[in-house]
Amino acid sequence: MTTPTLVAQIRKGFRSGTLASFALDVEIDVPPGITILFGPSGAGKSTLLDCIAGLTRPDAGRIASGDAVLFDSEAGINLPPQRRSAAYVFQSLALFPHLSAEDNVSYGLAQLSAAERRACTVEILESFRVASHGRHKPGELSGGERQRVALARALVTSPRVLLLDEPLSALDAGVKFEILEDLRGWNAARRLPILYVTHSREEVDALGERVIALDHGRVVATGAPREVLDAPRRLRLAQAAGFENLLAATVLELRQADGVMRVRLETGDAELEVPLAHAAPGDSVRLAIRAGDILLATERPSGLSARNILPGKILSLEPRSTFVTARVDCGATFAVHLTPGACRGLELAEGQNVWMILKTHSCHFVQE
Amino acid sequence: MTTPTLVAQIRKGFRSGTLASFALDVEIDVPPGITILFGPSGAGKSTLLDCIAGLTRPDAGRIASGDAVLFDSEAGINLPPQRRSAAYVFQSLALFPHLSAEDNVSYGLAQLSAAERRACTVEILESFRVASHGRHKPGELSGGERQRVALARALVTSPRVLLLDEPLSALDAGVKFEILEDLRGWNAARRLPILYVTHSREEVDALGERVIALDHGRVVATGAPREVLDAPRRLRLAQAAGFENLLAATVLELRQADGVMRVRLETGDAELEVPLAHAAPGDSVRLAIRAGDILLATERPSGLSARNILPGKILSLEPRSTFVTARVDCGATFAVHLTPGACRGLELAEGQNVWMILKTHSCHFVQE
Amino acid sequence: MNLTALLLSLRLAALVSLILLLISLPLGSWLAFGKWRGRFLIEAVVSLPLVLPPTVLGFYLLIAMGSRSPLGRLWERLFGHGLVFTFEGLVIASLLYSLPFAVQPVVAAFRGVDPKLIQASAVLGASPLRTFFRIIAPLAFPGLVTAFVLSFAHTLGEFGVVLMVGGNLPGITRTVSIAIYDSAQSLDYASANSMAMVLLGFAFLALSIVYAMNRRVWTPWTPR
Amino acid sequence: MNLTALLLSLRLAALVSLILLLISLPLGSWLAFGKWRGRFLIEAVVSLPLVLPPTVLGFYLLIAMGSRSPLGRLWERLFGHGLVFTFEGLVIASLLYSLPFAVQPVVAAFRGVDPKLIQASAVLGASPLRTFFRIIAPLAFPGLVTAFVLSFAHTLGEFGVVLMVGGNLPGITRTVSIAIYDSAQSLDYASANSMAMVLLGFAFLALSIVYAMNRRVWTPWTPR
Amino acid sequence: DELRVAAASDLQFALRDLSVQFQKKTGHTVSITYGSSGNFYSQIENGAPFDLFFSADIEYPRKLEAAGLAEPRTLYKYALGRIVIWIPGDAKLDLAKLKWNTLVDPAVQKIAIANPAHAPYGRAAVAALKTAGIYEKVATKLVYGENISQAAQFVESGNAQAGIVALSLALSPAMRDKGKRWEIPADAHPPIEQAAIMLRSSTKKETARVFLDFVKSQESQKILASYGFQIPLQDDAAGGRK
Ligand SMILES: Nc1ncnc2c1ncn2[C@@H]1O[C@H](COP(=O)(O)OP(=O)(O)OP(=O)(O)O)[C@@H](O)[C@H]1O
Ligand SMILES: Nc1ncnc2c1ncn2[C@@H]1O[C@H](COP(=O)(O)OP(=O)(O)OP(=O)(O)O)[C@@H](O)[C@H]1O
Ligand SMILES: [Mg+2]
Ligand SMILES: [Mg+2]
Repeated sequence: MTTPTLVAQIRKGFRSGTLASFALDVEIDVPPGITILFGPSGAGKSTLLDCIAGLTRPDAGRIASGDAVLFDSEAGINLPPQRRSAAYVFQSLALFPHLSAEDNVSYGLAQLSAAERRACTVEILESFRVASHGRHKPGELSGGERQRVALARALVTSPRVLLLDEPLSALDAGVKFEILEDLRGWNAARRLPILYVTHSREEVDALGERVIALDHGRVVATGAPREVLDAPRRLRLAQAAGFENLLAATVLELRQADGVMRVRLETGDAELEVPLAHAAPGDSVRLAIRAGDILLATERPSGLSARNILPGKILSLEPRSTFVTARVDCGATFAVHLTPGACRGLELAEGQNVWMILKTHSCHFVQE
Repeated sequence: MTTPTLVAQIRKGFRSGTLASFALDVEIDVPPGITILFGPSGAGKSTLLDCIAGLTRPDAGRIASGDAVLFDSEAGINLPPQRRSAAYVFQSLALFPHLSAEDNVSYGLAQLSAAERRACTVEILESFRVASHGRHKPGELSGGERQRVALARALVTSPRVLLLDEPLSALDAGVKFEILEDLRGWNAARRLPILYVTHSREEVDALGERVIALDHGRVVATGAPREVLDAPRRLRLAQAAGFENLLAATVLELRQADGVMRVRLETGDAELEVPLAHAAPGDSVRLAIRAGDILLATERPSGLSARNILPGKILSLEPRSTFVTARVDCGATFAVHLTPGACRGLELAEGQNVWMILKTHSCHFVQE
Repeated sequence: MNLTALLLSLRLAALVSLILLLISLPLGSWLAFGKWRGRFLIEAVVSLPLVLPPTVLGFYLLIAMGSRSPLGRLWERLFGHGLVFTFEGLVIASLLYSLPFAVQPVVAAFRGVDPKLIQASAVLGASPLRTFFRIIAPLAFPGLVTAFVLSFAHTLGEFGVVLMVGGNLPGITRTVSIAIYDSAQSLDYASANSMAMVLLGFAFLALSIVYAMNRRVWTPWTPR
Repeated sequence: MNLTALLLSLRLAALVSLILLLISLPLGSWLAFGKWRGRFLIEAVVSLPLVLPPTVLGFYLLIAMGSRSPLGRLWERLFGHGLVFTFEGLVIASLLYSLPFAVQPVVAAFRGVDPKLIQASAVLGASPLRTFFRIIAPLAFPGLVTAFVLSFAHTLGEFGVVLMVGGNLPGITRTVSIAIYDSAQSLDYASANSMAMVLLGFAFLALSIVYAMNRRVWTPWTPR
Repeated sequence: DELRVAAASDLQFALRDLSVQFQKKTGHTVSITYGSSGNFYSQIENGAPFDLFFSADIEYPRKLEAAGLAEPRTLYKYALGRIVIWIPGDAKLDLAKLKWNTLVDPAVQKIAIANPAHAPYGRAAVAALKTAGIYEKVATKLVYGENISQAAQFVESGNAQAGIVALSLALSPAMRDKGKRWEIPADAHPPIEQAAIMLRSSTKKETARVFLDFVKSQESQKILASYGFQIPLQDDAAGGRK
C-alpha cells in the first residue's frame, strides 16, 4: 500500500523591514520513498517544510497530496496543520518541556486506547534506545536523546507525509546507523512521501533514493544522489556537497567531436581537459574536483587513459585519521586525498615533485 | 602567548526520583589547543562542559585553569559563570531571542567602546557569512545561521577557555569547512584550551590534536585521534566511531610469540587471527572491524601477507554514492565497502562466492 | 467571631475566582492568539472596571441589575426573585469587578508560550482545544495561579461593590470584609481586629500553600 | 468637571505604579530567582493587603502612619509635617495596597524566562545586574506591562484607603475617585456620571495605547 | 420571620438596644443593616428587601414617599442628631473653657468632620462653625470623613486634634472615656432631623408597624435619649402618631 505523491508549488518571501530578504520559489514532486532535501545553510529547506506542514502560509501556490489539496491560494484552501496528516521533526525539535519523553511520544496517539498508546510508545522508544529515559522531561535529556525522542514522536503517528529536518544531526555514528536502519525499515513498510533534510553525506548515502537540491530558495537540481551531489552544477551546492577543490578557469578551445574542451586555470598556467559544456572560448568558468578523485605519482606516468597529468610540488602533508591530505602546488593549489598506505608506499615528503592525475570526468562545472 | 592548561576532576550525579540515573566521574587535562570530546549520545559530554562553565555544580571535585581555581568542593570555591572567562557554545545555542544577530554577538563585548564593538561584530559575522543577517532576530534565521551566530558570539570574546558543544552540527560541508579553517586560525593565534564536542569524524580529522573519549560518564580513552577512534576499546565507542562490523567471538588459542591469537566467531565457524589481548582461551570477546578495511576477491588469493582469508557468499550489493556496500555471509554477516570501480572490475553479483581478506591489525578488541 | 460571614466570603471568593478562571481561559486565549487586529481595544475594556471607585461601580451595577433594569426584570421572571441583594447578584458583580485581575495575567502567560510548541502540537494532529488544554494551559500555569490568587484575594477583600449590590444582609450578602468594615465603623476595634486577624491568617495559609505548590508543580522550560 | 481631582489622581497613579515597578523588579527577581527556600511565605505576605477591605486597611495605615506612631513621628521630625492627610501619605498607602498587583505578574513573568538564556548571559561575562536589565527584564516585558497597568488602574480607582489616609482634602488628597464617590453619595448623579465618563474615557485611551504598543514591542521567543 | 431594617450608622448602639427590648417584648427578631443613608436610598430605589428604613437625613424618606416607594403616612421623625466638639484625652486644651476657640487654637492642626457634601452631620458641623463665626478661620484645617464614623476615627486616632462628631458616637464605649467633649448648642445649626419610614415593598408590614410603634413608645424614647439623640416634638405634617 503506498500513499500518493506529494506535489508542492510554492512562493514565499520574507522581508526584513521593507527589503525582501529571502524568497522561496519552488515546484517539487515527492513520490513515496525518501527524498533528500539538500542545500547550503539558508537555502530555504526549513521554510519549505514549514509551508508543507501548514506552519507558514505561502504567498501563493498549491500543495496537494494526491487528491487531497492541502493548500491552494487561488481556491482559497489552507488546511490547518492538524488536518494535513504531516508528521514533522523540527530542526529545533520543539519537545513539550512539561511532558516526559513518553508523554511527548504518545501525544500524537490520542485516538488509540491507553494500552495501545503505551505499547506503541515503549516499542519505539526502545528501538531508538531511549526507553530508559522514558520518564525524563526534555530538560533532563542529552541533546541526542532529545533528538531521538522528537523523531519517535513523529514516526509513531500514522502520517501521510513525513517531514524530517536534520533529524539525526546530534547523533553519533553508532546510534545514527541503527536509526537509519529503522528509518529504512519504516519507509519500506509504509512507502510514504518522506522529505528528509540533511547535510550529511553519510545519511544521503544510507537513505537517499532521490535528492532535491535547493539554493537561494530555488530548486537547482533533482535526481539520484550521485547525479546531484557528485556532479553539482552550482558553486554553493558544490561547496555544500564538500568538493574540496573549486577553481576558476578560462575556456581555451571546444572539441565538440570528443565531447571535451580545454581550459586554463586562472592562477598558474596549468591546462586541463574537461567535459564539454555550454561555454565559448574566453568564458570564465568554475571547476569542482573532489580531492579523492585525484591520483598522485612520483614518476611521470605513461600509457594512461587519464588525459590530465599536471606536474606540481607537495606543499604539505597532513595526516588525517583515515587518509592523508596533500596540498600540491601547480600554479593553483590542489587538495589531494591519499590513503596512508599509498603515502608510505610512495615515500612522499614535503617539497617533493609529483604528478597529479585527473580523469576528464572528475572535473565538474559549477555555476555561481 | 599561551594560556595555562585546564584541569578538571569532577563528580556529578543525576537522579530521577530516588534512583541515580547518571553519574559523571572524570579527571581530564585540557592543554592549550583543540581537544575533541567524543562519546556516544548520553555519555555526559554536555554535563562536563556545564560543570566547567559553572552552570552545573559538581557534587565534588576541582576545576582549575592554571593557578586560577574555578571550583573546589573542599575549599568551598565556586566561581560564578561570569567570572570564569569561559566562552561556551551551547548545544541548544541559547541565542537571546529579543536581540538581533549583531546584538547577540556584541553582548559579550561590554568592556569595549561602541565603535570597537561594532567593528569586531561585523568582522566575525562576515567571516562566518552571516553579516547580511546581522539585523535579524534569531527567530528569523535558519538553523545553520543561528549556529554560526552562536559560535561568533562565543569566539568574539576573549575567553581563557573555549567550550564548544557540537558547534557545527547544522552546517553543510562548505560552510563547515570555511568555519573549521577559521577555528584553526583562531586556535593557532591564541592557543587556549578548547574543548570541542563533536560526533563528526570530519571535524575530528580537521581539528583534533587530542581526543578524550567519554562513555557512561567516564573517560575511556585519551590520545591522538587515530589511536582513540581507530582502535577503540569500548563497544559503544566503536559504535560511536562508526565501526560497521561488531562481532562476538571466542578465544581459541594465544600465540604469545607472534603477538596474535586465534578466535572463532560465535555465529558460523569462521576463525580469525587477531592481535594478542588480555584474554584466556574460552573467553568471549568482541571485535570491531571497519567495512572499509576488508578486501574482497573472486578467486582465492595466494602469497598474501594478510592472514585472514574467509570464504563467503555475497548476500546483497547496495550502491551508495561513493562506494558500494556488500553484505557477505561467512556464517556471520560482514559489511564490506568497495569502490564502484572495484565492484565493476570484479563483476560482483549477488549470490556470488567470494573471499574476504582481513589484516590481523584491522581487527580491534572492544570491551562492553 | 462572625463565622457565617467568613464562610460566605470564602464561598464567594472561591466561586468567583473559579468562574473567572473559566472565563479568562477562552477570553485570554482569544486576546493572546486571536486574529482580529483590534483585540487590544477589548483588552483595554476588560481593565476598565478597575478605574472606577468600587462603590461607584457598585452603584452603576445596582442600577444595571436592579429591579427596574431589563436584566433585573428578566432575572425576576426567570427565577422568581430579584438579582440584586442576593448571593447570585454578588457573584455577578464581583465577577465583573475582579475580571481584570484574572484576564491580565492569563493573557500575559499565554503570550509567553513558545509558538513553536503550539505548532508542534497542531502538527501532531491535536485540535486547537487539545492544544490549549494539554500544551498552552499547562505551560501558562504560573500565570493561571497568579490570576486565581489575585482574583481570590481581591474578591475576599472587596467591599464597595459588594456593599452596594448586596446590601449587607446578614447570612446572604454580608461578607467578612463588610463585617469588618461595620465593626470598624462602629469603632468596635476589638472585634474588627480579631476578624481581620482571622481573615489574614486564613489568607496567609491559603496563599502559602498555593505558592509552595506552584513552585513544585511547575518546572517546565524549553529544553536546554 | 473636577480637573484638579483628575490631575491629582493621574499624578498619584503614575507615581505609584512607577515606584511599584521599581520595587517589584528587585523584589520580584528575588522571589523568582532567590536561594532561600521559604520565599513563598514572603510571596504570600505580599498579597495580604488585598484581602482586607480597603477602608479597614486604610484605618490600620492611618494608625501605623499617624501622628502617634513611630513612623509618623519620624516623618514629622524629618519633614516638619505629618504623613497622613498629605499627598506623600497617599502615595505610601497606595504603594502598599497596590503592591500585589505589581509583584505577582512580575514574578510570574520572571519565572517564565528560559534559565538557559540567563546562563548564556552569565557565561558571556555579564554581571547579574546586566543580565537582569538586558535579558530578564526585556523578556519579561509583557508581565511588566501587566504589572504597570494593573497597579495604575487600581490606584486610579482606589478610594477606601485614600479616603482614610488622605482625609479628602481638595487639591491635596481628593482624588477623582473620591470626587465621584462624593457626587454619587450626594445623589448628584449628573456630575458623578460625567466624571466617571471622563475617567473611563481617559483610562480607555491610556490602556489602549499601552496594549497596542505592548503587542508591537514584544515579539521575542526562543528561536524556532 | 425576621424584620429587615436598614439604619443609619449613627443608630448602631441605640438600635441594638431597642431591638433586644423589642424581641423580649414581642418575640419578633429584627435584623438590622447599618450603612450610609444615601446608599440605602439608592438600594431601596433598586429593590432592596428592607421593611423599614431609619435614615440619618429626613430628605431620603421624604423622597421615597414622594416616589411612591414608601407606605404613605408612615414617616416618623424618631430623633434629632446632636453634635459635639471632641478632643482626645491627652490634649492639653481646656475644652470646657475654650469651647469654640479650641478649634482656632494653633495646637489644633486638623479638624475632622463628616463630608458636608452628603453627610447630615457634616452639614450641621459646617453650619455650626459658620454660626460661631470661625468657619473662615478653620476651613483649611478641615479633613473630611466619608461619614461621621470616619471623622470620629480621624480624631480618635489622634491624627486630627479635634473633631465635630455625633453625640451618639461620643457616648459610644469606644470614645466615651477617651476624650473630652463639648456639646454644640442645638440652635447653632439647622436641626438634624432623622426619620424612619416603612417601605412599600415590605412583606411584613404588620410586624413593621408594631416595631415602629415600639420605637415611638416612651420607653424607646428614653433609650434613644440615653444614646445622645434628642427627641423631636412630633408634628402631624411629618406623619407622627395617629
Ligand atoms: N521569519 C523570517 N523573517 C525573515 N527571514 C527569514 C525568516 N525565516 C527565515 N528567514 C530567512 O530565510 C532563509 C531560509 O531559511 P531556512 O530556515 O528555510 O533555511 P534552511 O535551508 O533551513 O537553512 P539551514 O540549513 O541553515 O537550517 C534564511 O536566510 C533565513 O535567514
Ligand atoms: N537534569 C538532569 N536530570 C537527570 N538526568 C540528566 C539531566 N541532565 C542530563 N541527564 C542525563 O545525563 C546523561 C548525560 O547527558 P549529557 O547531556 O551530558 O550527554 P551528552 O554526552 O552531551 O549527549 P549528546 O551527545 O546526546 O548531547 C544523559 O543520559 C541524560 O539523560
Ligand atoms: Mg533549516
Ligand atoms: Mg550533549
